[in-house]
This record gives sequence, structure tokens and C-alpha cells, in this order.
Amino acid sequence: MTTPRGSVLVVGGGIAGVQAALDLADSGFYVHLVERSSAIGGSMSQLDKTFPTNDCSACILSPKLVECGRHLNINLLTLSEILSLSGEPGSFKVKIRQNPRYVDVEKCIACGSCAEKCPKKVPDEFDLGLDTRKAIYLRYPQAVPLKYAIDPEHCIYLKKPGRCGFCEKVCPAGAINFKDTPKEYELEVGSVILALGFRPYSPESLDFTGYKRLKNVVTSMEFERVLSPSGPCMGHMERPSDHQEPKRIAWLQCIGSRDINRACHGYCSSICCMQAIKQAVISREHSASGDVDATIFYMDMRTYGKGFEAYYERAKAEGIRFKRARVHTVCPATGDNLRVRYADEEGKIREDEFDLVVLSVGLETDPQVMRLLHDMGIEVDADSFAETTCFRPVETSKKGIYVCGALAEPKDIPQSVVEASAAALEAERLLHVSRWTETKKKEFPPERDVHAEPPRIGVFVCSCGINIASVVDVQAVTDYAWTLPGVVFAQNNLFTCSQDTINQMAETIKKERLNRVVVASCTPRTHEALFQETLREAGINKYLFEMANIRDQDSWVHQHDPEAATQKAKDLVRMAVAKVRGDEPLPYNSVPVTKSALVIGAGIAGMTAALSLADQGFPVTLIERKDRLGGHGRKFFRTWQGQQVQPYLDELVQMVEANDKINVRVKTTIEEVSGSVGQFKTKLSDGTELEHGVAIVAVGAESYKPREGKWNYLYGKNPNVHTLLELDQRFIEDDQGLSGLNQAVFIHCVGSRVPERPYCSRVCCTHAIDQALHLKDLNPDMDIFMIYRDIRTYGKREHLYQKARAKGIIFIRYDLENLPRVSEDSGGLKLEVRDPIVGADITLHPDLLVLASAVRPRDDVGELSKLFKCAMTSEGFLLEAHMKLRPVDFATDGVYLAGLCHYPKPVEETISQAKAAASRAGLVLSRDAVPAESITAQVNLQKCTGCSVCTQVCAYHAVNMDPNTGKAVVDTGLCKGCGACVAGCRSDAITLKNIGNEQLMAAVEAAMEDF
Amino acid sequence: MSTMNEKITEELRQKARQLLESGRVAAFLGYASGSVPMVMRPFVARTPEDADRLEWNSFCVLNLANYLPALLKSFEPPRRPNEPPPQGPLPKVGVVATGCWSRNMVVQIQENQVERERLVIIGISSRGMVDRKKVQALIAHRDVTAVKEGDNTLVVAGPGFEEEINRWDVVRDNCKSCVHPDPVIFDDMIGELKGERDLPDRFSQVEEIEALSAQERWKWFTSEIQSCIRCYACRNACPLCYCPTCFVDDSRPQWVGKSIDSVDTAIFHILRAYHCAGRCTDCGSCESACPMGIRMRILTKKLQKDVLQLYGIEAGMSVQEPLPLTTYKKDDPQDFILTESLKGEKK
Amino acid sequence: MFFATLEGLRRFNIPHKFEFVSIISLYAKWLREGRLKVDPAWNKDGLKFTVQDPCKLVRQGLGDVVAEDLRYVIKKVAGEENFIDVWPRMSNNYCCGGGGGSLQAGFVENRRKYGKLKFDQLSATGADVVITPCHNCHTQVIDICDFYGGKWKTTHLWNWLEKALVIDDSGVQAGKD
Amino acid sequence: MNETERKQGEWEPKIIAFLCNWCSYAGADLAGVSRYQYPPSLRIVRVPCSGRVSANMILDALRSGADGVLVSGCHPGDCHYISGNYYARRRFAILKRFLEFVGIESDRVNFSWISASEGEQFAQVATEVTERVKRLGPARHLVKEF
Amino acid sequence: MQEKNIDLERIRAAVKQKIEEAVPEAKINYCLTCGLCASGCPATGLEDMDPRKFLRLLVLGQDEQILETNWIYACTMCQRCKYACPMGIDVGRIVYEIRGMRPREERPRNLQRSCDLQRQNNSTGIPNEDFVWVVNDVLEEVRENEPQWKDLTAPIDKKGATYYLNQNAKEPTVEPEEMVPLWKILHVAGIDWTYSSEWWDGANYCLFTGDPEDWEYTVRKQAEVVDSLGCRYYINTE
Repeated sequence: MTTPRGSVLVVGGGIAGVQAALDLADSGFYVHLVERSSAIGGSMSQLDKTFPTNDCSACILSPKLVECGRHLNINLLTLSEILSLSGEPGSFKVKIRQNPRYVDVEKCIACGSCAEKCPKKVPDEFDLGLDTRKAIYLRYPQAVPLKYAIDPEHCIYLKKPGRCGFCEKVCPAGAINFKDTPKEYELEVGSVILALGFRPYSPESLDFTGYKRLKNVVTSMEFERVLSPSGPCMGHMERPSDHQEPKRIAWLQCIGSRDINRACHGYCSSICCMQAIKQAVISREHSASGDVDATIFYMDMRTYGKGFEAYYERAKAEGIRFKRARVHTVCPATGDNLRVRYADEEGKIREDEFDLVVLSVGLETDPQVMRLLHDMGIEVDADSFAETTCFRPVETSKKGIYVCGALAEPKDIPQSVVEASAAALEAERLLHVSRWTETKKKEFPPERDVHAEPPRIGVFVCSCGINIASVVDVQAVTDYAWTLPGVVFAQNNLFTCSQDTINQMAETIKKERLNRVVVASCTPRTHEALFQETLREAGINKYLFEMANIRDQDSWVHQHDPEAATQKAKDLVRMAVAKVRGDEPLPYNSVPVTKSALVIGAGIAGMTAALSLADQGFPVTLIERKDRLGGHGRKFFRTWQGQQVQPYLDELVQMVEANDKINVRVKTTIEEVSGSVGQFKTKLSDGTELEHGVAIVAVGAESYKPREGKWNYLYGKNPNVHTLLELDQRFIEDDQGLSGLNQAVFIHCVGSRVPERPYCSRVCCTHAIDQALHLKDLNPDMDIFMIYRDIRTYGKREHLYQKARAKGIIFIRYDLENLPRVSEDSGGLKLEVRDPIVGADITLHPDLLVLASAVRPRDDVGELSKLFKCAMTSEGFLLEAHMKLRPVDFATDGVYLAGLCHYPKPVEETISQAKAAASRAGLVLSRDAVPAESITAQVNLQKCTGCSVCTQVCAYHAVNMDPNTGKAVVDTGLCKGCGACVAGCRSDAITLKNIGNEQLMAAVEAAMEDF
Repeated sequence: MSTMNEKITEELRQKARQLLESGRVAAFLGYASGSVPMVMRPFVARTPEDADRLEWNSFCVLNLANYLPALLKSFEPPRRPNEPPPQGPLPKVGVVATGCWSRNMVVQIQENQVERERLVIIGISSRGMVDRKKVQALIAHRDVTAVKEGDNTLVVAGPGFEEEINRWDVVRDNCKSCVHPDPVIFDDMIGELKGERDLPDRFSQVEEIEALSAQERWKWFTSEIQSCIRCYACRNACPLCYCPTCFVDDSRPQWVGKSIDSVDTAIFHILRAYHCAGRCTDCGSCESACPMGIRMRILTKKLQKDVLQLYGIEAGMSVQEPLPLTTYKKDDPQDFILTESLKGEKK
Repeated sequence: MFFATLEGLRRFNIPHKFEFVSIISLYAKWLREGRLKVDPAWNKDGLKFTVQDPCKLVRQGLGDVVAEDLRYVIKKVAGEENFIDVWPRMSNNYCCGGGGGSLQAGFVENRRKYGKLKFDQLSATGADVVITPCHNCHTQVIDICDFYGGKWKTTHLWNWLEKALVIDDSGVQAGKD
Repeated sequence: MNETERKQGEWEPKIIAFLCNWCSYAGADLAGVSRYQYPPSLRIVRVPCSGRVSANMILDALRSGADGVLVSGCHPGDCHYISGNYYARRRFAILKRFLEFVGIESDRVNFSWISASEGEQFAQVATEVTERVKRLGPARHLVKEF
Repeated sequence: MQEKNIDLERIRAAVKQKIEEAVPEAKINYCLTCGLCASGCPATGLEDMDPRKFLRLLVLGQDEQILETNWIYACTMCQRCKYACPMGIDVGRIVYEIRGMRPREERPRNLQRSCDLQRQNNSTGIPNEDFVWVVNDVLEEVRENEPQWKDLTAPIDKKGATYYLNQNAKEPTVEPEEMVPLWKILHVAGIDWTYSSEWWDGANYCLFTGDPEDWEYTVRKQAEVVDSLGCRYYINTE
């Protein structure tokens, strides 16, 4: 390969695509992000809350989208599609067509006047048709780019030029362009990442669900919109038929999943169980009365992820009803209600009435996406997902093209984010020699020192076309600004954010020697960065700036009260001026980076992470507490897809040992850690001290051995009782004795999902079933029984479960009230368990009893977490910074996690996570210095009492007690500027730069003057 | 036969003497009689001989914890800012502590104001201290020249009178409503631990005010503080008020005016009390120190009640347990959040 | 039994030259083609109709298409507004309980218990007439109506179709095939 | 009541609203984007986090003449800074009860959780708080006359 | 109901195996025991049985119980379970096979008799001449009493007719007047049709006894008759 390109094409603007784009763009690659619709955000933007944290989806997603939209090195191509792709890894040629938006994105100010006047109502696809939008529309309120688009399918003007055209007439910015045409681009990129997501299964063909036949039957995705505050019901939970709040809601699981008869989707959609529980929990929160009777009808409750089982248990405790039953048909009842008839596990018929039925629909690949994959030559599996393998979880059949998110298999947000980073890593690994070759960098003139100058404040009052000016008397506000102390310049602009006004502002700053600037316009959340950049271009520090939000929080919310709105605008300007007066220039903090990594733990995760970084040229120290490499993986026979683990592991070890960038140290642990991102110093048990910019924690976990107690089942007492891993060992050793067995029995959930370990170990169902299948292969006449609680073969693993049943392996369900009883019976083993379906006790006589025992956290993880100031879950696994969107980052910057120490997971997810951790670490290692927050806390030593309130409330361990002075000291590299310490300090000894108490008081007091 | 306090005094002197003689402590902090009856002053015994001046009676009302940081500091070698602290152990100080004082010491330890290793605490389970103002009220504010204390009585004498008073009648309100008379940390005890007191109505004073209307409460509050002369004796007596620059003295930012303007006085009392939230042990020093007889302790008692009710925490009960405002639970009560209560109202 | 022949021909791979059709499909076809003309005017009292979808004809036979045809014909005959549909319906409708030989098999109690679901479903429509195109259904629906005290009349489709027939002035159009 | 019905010259309270940047301030923006109307009584002060707001600041607002105060942050669990709103919740719970204890009317000082997607809820809270404060009339207790 | 304990030293699910051999697509093993079938089945609870439990007993090799239960006659083989079953398991078909496993003499008498009669010609056993006589007699009556239908026909054995019509034996035997409306309809529509004087019965109970030979025989006979008449369409009256 000749020198590869330094740019990457990411296809799909959902959370996976956005994450991949950000990872790449932040680590030195130019990204083209192609999105089919008019805005990025994908399916996640349609969700109300997310499990298991109940985070507001829009709240956590929006900042990422905004970042993506503003990124200098991300070229956002919305309304675009791939026409063709050719070339080879390192140099692909891609043809893209961008469909016309008919709205000039440079001019559109997203004021919404156009949509208000547009006479054409069409079903809103973002609300899944539950509501209407106009033919000119914003995909959703937080859309990025925040620009309207005209839907050519429905626009009256575009259909019949000369008619309508209202939008063009009312647009204050002149942004409507009916003459817009499709554009074609030919891009050259080094790699391609496919993040095309999924579409929800449509149950329309399943007549028995009543969908599209009974008004109050909705899909889970539709119900997300019903719950969403920005949805058709504005967050008031309503049912479609009469807009009344439903009091009794049923969720029907596995609609379009685990169904090879009607839906032709044999796989499990992985997310629906948790989504249903979440919706049940949230529906109660949304309900005015709070007494929603929520019932979930399910086959197996698949709460296999981190924090899921606890969420499930909590939901049960809160009274959400879980019925292990399936409803055949949803029937209408009086008053648009719905009646369901179902057999309980004993076969008794029950009937219930509900006000609303939610169908938990599965995920599937959009046929349009299938065509694209086909055209690109990407192989798909029988389920129409992109084909990947356990050892190469983000690689497609075509080299240089990677996949992440639900395109490869149904999965939740965190796993999609992990894979996005992992896919980015693969692109980085492929193209690393061309890092920073195609990226852009912004240069600014040196900044004027304004310390000694008295405030010279300039105020720019925006009319925003008529968005502000039609309500607020902007001239009066401008005149008023002139009268405020320190103001030496004030001006009214039609569009302050337009390029010509921005240029003029920069000139004014220089000409008038302004040293503080206030812009009274829209919201700082979207425009602050733009104006701050203008300050820098004009040669003054960007922190000498404030905004007065006189549009979103004034003219738009007091449309019928111009007088009060004008008064409020004056007040807001006065407050901003009062605050800006106290603003100080702040340094653009950064921390120099030691370009090497420490990886702790040399299992599959650690070795994969180490290789992923070393292959990009970053030196890695890989430490392992044991005397050989391999970790927990040494005990595995094969992946669920059937690939042998030991040969893979041997190869991995060989690659690690042969890599001259990796310094391997066995029998080594960590003693002490100091420093922060970019500059860690770590003392190892061999006495050496290591300097490194980042650390990846991959210390693994252990297998629970039920030597005694309730889950013992004669383990350690009868030689024929094994754990899964012990049976794997016999497989690895090719133990011939196994083929002679008559009866093998597996007990699931041994030590998992029990009071002392209230989490699901995620891997054991699949692992046990795969072992059972292997035993069947060894001896097809062997009788095999699986004694289980819920089978949790999520995603494509469901095929294994189906295969196991097909082969005659018998599954018997038990619960904690009816545990299987194991005893010894004339030398052999005897197991008794009640079969709930036939209602009889079944006695088995296994020659082999296998216990699917829990994966449990290592006991010493707590110490490690303290060293790196990382948090732990109550179960003892390490806790990431954010369960959804930062799944491999710790809250401590520069430290990442991967593998079993995070949560039990199969090999493929471990590998993804290791690669994701490496990608995240690469963001730091790829640069000479990492930016740090400028608005940080600051300690006044005269006032500090050393009482340590600040250190205790700091979530980032950024404030610590200086042992010498006994007073607080802020690590500005860690401080995020939240101000929790400031509010906690009784002595006013700690303050936030430019958001100090005095400044806030000045703003408050200014608000009250002349109100 | 000697009274309980006399026995305690004897034992205290003996223990203090031993500590000083053995060199285990450099000083011992206790009480000695002052020149005025019913006023005990904190006293630092520095020699074994000094120990004999220590006394224990029902007038030991000022919280000794308040004096500890300065006393400990006096035994540290002087050093410049940023200079590392001296290596090796520093001299220790002995101190006598009842329940509330020991709890104050716990808070001081949690807030890095004293080090547990440098304290030798002689614990005494408190029987309640006497409110001098109550005694004076009972004898119609006549001059007192001598007070003789029995186990359950006080004999108050002055020019031309001698009256016997039931001791419990004049015990301070905070002591009467105290449920933790025992020290929670100590190295040695004088007498037995008494155990917790069961007082269902310990917050009755607070509850009475809570039962008033907002208007009446404001009236009560303003009339209570109207005599305040902003002398800050309450603040100075409080072991929790140790900021080098108190917010009342600060001008950047100036949270409160320095005058005795009624608004400023109100804000002073609100913020002073609020700063004690979750930390105050109801030792009563503030009230005992107030020259104007303002009952500001009810303010901190209110905070104590809410912290206990909302978070199940009482200040100073354990060094390990974080202070209530430096920790949280995900399911802390939040009925007061408007968006939550609006939800509730709809129910 | 529609299905017996349909499935029998298929399962046993029986050679035949004819095309096997249901009269229901033909009714609908002939109505659509105008070969048959009907007028619901006869139903001035607004007799309400509902229908039983025979499993063998619909779910196991020709599917929703024939169930739609069935409804089309009934609506034409009885008037659009006089048809009340059942739920579940068409391919997903309940078996009446008379199928599978159970009318002959003799387990009367079981058969009636089975039919209770059908009875409740039909009663819920409040219809005056239940159209049962299948003979088994016909017998069973009459039986459960009697047994559980239903108020409707159970009939074949042809009675009503005949009633609604419009015979052109040109008279019978014989021999057009 | 919406402000079009506001009678000429009717007293409009002054309310200081401390809104966290990530959720409630964004919610207030969304109220604007969605054109939800609410009374013009609020003066919004943007803070990084509800955890940045101290008792002192709330008292200062009252002392400066605010008739009411609103502090709004992210819903529990949604804090951009992990836990700021949890600490804030404790501080405010204690403060609110305490201010009530000394006679400050319960409705003067208000707290809410409003997420970035709750534009309508923001408008509702703004309206609700305004109405509550209006019912109380102008604040007098802690207003410092300069 | 608490069933007797099941001791599984070795599973010998002979019935299941037999069905799997006869019907490879039966997919009995695929059952998820989700109970969707039982929820939708009107026969759930009859004979203390339901489709899920039935499958479960098959899988666990409880052959005795399977062969004994009369639930196989409560189930109408309506396939509503299969319609929605996520695995598409055809309980109706399985029931059919098991019905067939019963010795003929132990099957419900009337059901078996209907099939046996069918094998001879029609399910009621009336002679073909009677059928012909009834048709002609009823036709005659209509022509006489209803002048506007004087041209009504009911052809039998008309070779080359476009449509062959079968007639459920119930009408000629029990309610012959029920045949007339259809004749009239066909007449108005101008349809060229015919009955057959043999194998004219539209019913066929051999579908329910479980003996494929009987079923096949009867259908084959019917097909032969229709083809011998040379009809293009075979109309079933249902």
C-alpha cells in the first residue's frame, strides 16, 4: 500500500456514526459523515429515556451532535447517499449524491417562520407518523445541523412552481432556494466505517397483534415518541384513540424477534426487554396519577447487561407485573380498550383488559441499506446483518471497511458506542502514518493583554431578522446599552451571526479597542463558540465574552408582550454587561502528553489494546500479575461462533511478544499512581517508575466456584460436577471420556442473579448451550438437559438456542423458589427439578453435571480503582464515566477500561471494548498536548480552612488537600468547572474563574436594578 | 460524703496529672473556676501541679473543642507556607469531653481541624449543664456571691438570701433535649457510659415554631434577633466557626452588610446557622455565650432535625460517616422539588 | 370440506385437470364482474350480520383473500352498514369448535366448552344473523347458539344472496360461459 | 393566565432563575424554540450546574430585591458533572425548609428538575412559579434597601 | 394439577420420533414453551391439556399419556396455534398423526364411521340414486311452484360443464330446500354447471380420523369423477 489517505468516510449519522466520526476527527483524521436524512442523531434522538440510568436521551446525545456539527475536521453531508465505492484499503473512491435541501444552510437561522406558514401538513416520520410536520421542516428540535429542509415529495411549490411559495416570502434570512439541485461529490478516503443502524420491525403483517387495526396498539418505538417531551403528546402520556392517559398498559415482547414463522427473524433483538421495563417505569413517571398498571408479557426476560438485572428487580419491587406468558391475540374491548387472553405457565387461561398495548418490536436491517451493502460487496448473514466474526467484531468481509452498531447485530447504545470507537481504531490502525495530513487547523493572531485596561465593552444587539425585532424594540435596547457603565460601543445588527457581521465585529473590536464583548441574540448553547472565535480572530481572549439570550428566552416566549419583552431584553443586556465587566482573560489550558500507554492485565482485552496502540506506533508497557500472558481466555474452548480460542490466544501472545513497541512485564503489579491525563507516573511492584500519557485497565475477572452453600450442587464433592470452564478444559484436552456419557445436565445461573450477586453474568447461557451442542456433536445419543431461569442468548446467539432445541436438548425452567435438588444416588448423581409446564417433578441421572457459575469481579479491583481514582459498582465491577455514551472511559480522564473488569462479556465484546479503549487512548496519544478546561476552580489560600468539603464533593478528584499547606489545591487538568466545590465552600475560599460569586452577584444585582 | 462532681473533679485531676507527669500530653484542657460564680473558664493545665486547678461542675458550658485547634497549633514549630509539616509525632493535648463536645471533635477531625492522634480524650457522660440565665431568673436577678452544688440541687447564695434550687429545673434546654450524653470518642472514661436517652419530644421547641404560619414565624424570628448587636460572640464560641475570614467580614463578595440593619442581621443569622447544617452538635455554646439572650440555638436545632429526618444523619456520630452535605444518596427525598411535587399534586 | 380436497390434492399429489375453487370466491368475483347483481334494499329493518370464518377455508385454505371476499359479499347483500365484524377475524379467527371431526367424535361437553369462546365472540357483535359458509361451522354455531342461549339466526350465505338478487329485465342470463 | 391577559399596570414579580447550562437552560431554550409563552418575570442566570448554586447566592437574590428565586437543574442521574445536582438537592432541601422556618414563604424559593427536552415543562414551571409568587405579593422580608 | 413424577433415565420419545419421521417439518423440538399456542387455543384446559403441554409431553417422551388423552379430539386441528407460533409448530398436524396412531376400533365411532361411509361414496351413506332423486324432486317442486324459476336447472353428470359442484351430504339428507338458493344464484349468474351422481359429497371426514390412506382414496375418487366429467372448475360449496 502506498501512503494511505488521512481521511475516513463514516456512513450513518446515528450515535455509532457520530462517535466514530468524533474519535477519528479528534485523533488526526478528516472525516466525511454521510447521513441520509436532513439531520444526524439517528434512532437515539427518537428515544425518550435510556436504560438503565433513565438518562434523557436528547440531553446526553445533543452535546455530541453539536460537537460533531461544529467540528473543523468533520464534513457533515446530510441528505446524502453513497452512489458507488471503488478502490482498496488506504485509498477508496466514493461517489456521493447530496440531495437538495432547498434551504441555504449558511442563511437559515432556524426561526421556524417558514414552517409556521407552510400550508402543507405531512406525516412526521420522526414521530413515526403519530403527528404531522410541514413540508418544510426541522427533523427535530435539537437537530444538527439546526437547519430547515424542504421535503420535495410534498412541497406545493416544487410540485407546481408558481403556487404557494409562502416560506420564501416569510423567511427573514432569504434562505429558501427552490432552485437547489442535487450535488455529486467524489471523495477519496482511506477507510470506510458503516454505521447504518437498524429500522424497527413493522408488525403490520402480524394481524393478531392488532397493530394498525386497533387504535391503541402501538409499537415500542412509537411509544418512545409518545413519552418524549418533544413528541406528539409533549410528554403527556396519551393513547391514540382518545388522547386520554392510559392507566393499564401491556407490553408484548418478541414482536418480530425470535420468530421464524411470521417475522422470519430468528435472532433476538437484544434491547427490547430492557426497553419495555424502562417504558413501564417511565410510564409511571409520566402518568399524572402515577398509578399505571404496567404488565410485561415475555418469554425470557433478557436483562443481561450492566445494571440491567438490578433495574428489573427494582421494577418488580415497584409493582410492575411480569407475566411469563405470550398473548396470542389482542382483542378490542369496550371504550377502545384492549382485551388479552393468555395461558399462564401452568396452562390456566387468564384475561386482562388494558387501555394501551405496546408491541416491543425487534430491530432489522432496512432493505435500502441491504442494497447499499450489496452494491459495496459487503457480505451479510442470513439475518441480513453485516457479517462479522468473534475475533474480528468490527471488520466486514471487505478489508478497510468496518462496521459498528446495530448494522452487525441488534445491540444497545453502549455496545454501539464501543464498536464505533473500535471501528475508528481499525481505521486509525490502517491509516496511522497519515495522521494529521488532511486535517485543518485554525490559526489565531496573538492576543492583546487587556489586564491593565479599564473595561471597554461593546454590545451587539441582534434583530435576528424579525425573530427578535418583531417583539423586542432592538433600537431601544441598543440605545440603552450605550448608557451602561463601561460600554463604549453598541450596535444593532440584522443577523449578528452572518459572516459579514462577524467580520465587521472583528474590525470593530480592533478599531474601538474593545476588551469585553456582549452579544444580545440567541442562545449561547449554539452560538457562543462562534462569537468567541470572532474575539480570538480580533486578537482578544475568548473568555471576555457574554451573551444575552433575548431570542429563545425572550422574544420567542413573550411574543404578545413587546413592552415587557423589551424591558426584559434591557435587563438581560444589563446583566450580561455586569457580568462581562468582571471577566478575566483565561489561559487556553493544555497538558503536554507523554506519548506512551500503560496497559494493566495481559488477557485478551489487555493484549488486544496493547497491540492496537503499538501498531499505531505508540509505545506500550503491558503488565501482568501472573507469570504468563493470556488471562481468563486461557480457559476457553471456543467462541459461540465455533472459533477455537487457544490457537487465537497463542497467536495473540506471539504478536505481543514480537512487537518491539510493547514492553511486557509479567508478575508485576501497580503500587502507586500519580499525575493525570497526559502525564501519569506509576510505580510498579518491581520498583520501576513509569511515565505514561494514558492507562488502560483490563484486569479481568474470575469464575465463581460454588464450593459451598446454596449453589454448591455437590461441586467439589462429586467428581462429575464441573463448572463451565472445567468442561472447556476437557474440551481443550480433547477428553475422549465425554463421548461415552449418556446424560449431561447443565444448571444455569449458579451464583448469578442471586441476592449476593444480583447481576446476570451475561455469557453463561450462550456458553453452556454451545457446550451442550459440542457434547451432542461428540455423542448425538447423549440426553442433555439445561436447567435454566431465563435463556439469555441475545442477538444472533439465539440461533444457538434454537439449534440446541432442534437437536433435542431439553430446557427445563426453574426459579429461586424451586431450585433443582442434586444428590448422590447409589454412586451416581441424581437431580430433581419441577417442570412448570407439565407440573411434575422430573428426576434425572446425569453422568455429568455442569454448573454455569457466575463471573465475579476480582477482589483486588477495589485497590486498583482507588489508585486510578475510578469508581466501582456495588457488585465490584469497575464503573465507566457514563453507562451509555462513555462506556470505555473512566470519569478520570486518560484512563480507560476493557474486558471482564467492566462486566462479564463474551470474547467478541471484549475485543471490541479493548479496541475502543485503544481508540479513546489514541485521542490523547495522537497529540502533543491535550486541551484542558479553562474555566476551572481556584483556591484562595488565605481563606481556605482545609476542611475538605471541596475535595469530597468533587466528582473528578480535581481538588485535593495539599499535605504541606493543609489547604485545597486544584488540579486544573482534572477540573471540569462545575462549581460544586464553590457552592460547598463556607469560606468563599474556592471560586470558579469568570463564574465567581462576585460576578454572579453582579449579574443578579444588575437584574434587580431598574427592573 | 462527696458529690458526684467532686468525685469527677478528683478523678479528672488525677488523670490529668498522670498524663502531664508521664509526658504523654503537653497540656490538658479543662475548666477552672472563674472570678464570678456560675462562670467556669476554660483552663489549660501545663504542669502536673496545674492539674489540681481543674474542676468539674454544672457550669462547664463553653465547648472545649473550640479551643483545641489553637492549642494544638501552639505546640507545632513555626513554619512558612508550603513548608512540609514536621516529621515525627507532634505533642499531644489532653481534653475532657462530654457527648456533644466529643461529637464536635469528630467533626473537627473530619474537617481536618484537629488530628485524632494528637488528642487524649477523657470522656465524661454528661448530666446536663446549668443555664446561668435560668438560675438568675429564678432568683429574680439578685446578685449571686456563691453557689454550692449538690447532686440534684444548687444552693444559691447572695447578700441576704440563700435558696435551694432543683438542679434539673435550670439545666440548659439543649442538654434537656440531648439524646447522646455519652462521648463517642475517648481514650479514657470517668464514670460509666449512660447510653442513649429516649426523648421522643427532643425537637418540641422546633416543632412549636414549625406549627406557626409563615407570618408568625417571621415575627418570631425577627423579634428573637432584634436585640442582636452583631458582637459575634455566638460565632466565636462555636467550634465550627473557624473560617479565617467569616462571610460577615468579607467584602469580596459581600454577602451581608455589616450594620445592625434588620435585613443584614437576619441574613447573618440565617447564614451562620445554615453553615452549621449537618455539623452542629447542639452543644449550646452559642446561646450560652450570647450577651443578649438570643435563642439562636433553635435555628441550628431545626437544621439538626431536618438533616436527621431527611438523611438519617446526626453530626459527629462517627468519624467514618461523611458529613451530610458532602455526600448524597440517589434516592434522597425530593418532594420539595417543584417538578416532583407538581407530579404529586396531580395524583 | 374445502380443505380436505384442497390439501388432499396437494399432500397426496393427486393428478387432476380441474381448478379447485370456493363458491365464496366465485360469488365475489361474479358480483364484481356484474354477473350477479344484488340490492340490499330488502334489508329495510337493518338486520345486522356477522360472519364465521371457517378455518379450513380461510386460515388453512385461501387466507385473508377469501375472508375479504366473504365480507364483500355479505356487505353487498345486507348493506355495508349492516355488517358487524368479529374479532379476532379472518385468518386469525377462532375455530367454532365443530371442526376437526369434533361434531362426529362425540365429546359433546368438550365441544361446547370449546365453542363458548365462539359464542361469546359472536354474541359481542350483537348481530341478528351469523353467516357460516362451512357446514361444520353451521351446525356447531347453531348448537352453541341454542346451548348458551344466543339470539341470532345462523345461516349459509346463499339464502341472503338469493334474497338480494336483482334479476334483470332481460331475464336469466343462461349459458354465457 | 397568559400575559396577553395581563392587565395594564398589574404587578409583575421579579424572579431570579439560576439554570444549569446543560439541562434547564437548554429546556428554557426549547420553550422558546417551541414558542411556549410564559410570563416575563424571570431573569435567567446561566450557571454550569445546579451544584454551583449556594445558599448565599439564593439569599443574595432575595436581598437584592427578587420576589422569588428558581433554581433548576438536570434530573437526578442526568447531571453533566456526574453528581452536582445530588449535592445541590441536599443543600436546597435543607435551605428551603430552613428559610420556611424563619418565615420566608414556601413559594418564594423554588427548585425544579427540567431536562433539555422539556421545553413545555419549563414554560409550565416559569408560569407556576410566577403565579405562586404573585399570590404572595412582593417580597419584603430580606430586601435590603440601598 | 400435580402430575406423577417423571423419571428420565433415558428419553425414549418414540411417538415424537415417529411423527418426526412422518412429518419432517413438524419441528416439535423447536418449541420455546412460550405458551402462545395455549393462549390462543379454545381447547386449552380441556382434558387438562393444552397445546404447549401436549408438545412438552411429547418431548419428554410421555407417550402413554399422549396416546391416551382424548384431547386429540378436543383439538379441532384448526391451526390457529401454528398461525402465530414463533416457531411455526403445527400442533394440528401432530394431532392428526396421533389420531392416526389410535387403532381404528378405539377411535370415536361416529367419526370413523363417517369416514368409512365416505370411502364407499358419501359420508351419510345414502345411495347415489337417492341423491339424484332428491335433487330432481326438489327442482321439480321449485319449477312448479315458482313460475319465475320455471327454467331453473340442476344438472347431474353433465359432461363438459364448466363447473363441477359438490354438495355437502347434509342438504340432500336433512334439509333439501337448502340446495335451491345456490341453484338460483348459479342460474342468474348464467353458470354452466353440474353435479355428479357419484362422489358428489362435499364433506370428507377422512381428514380427521388420522388415516392418510382413507383421505387420499376419497380425494382421488372425487378428482377422477370431476376430470371424467371434463369440468374446468371444481366448486366447493363452502
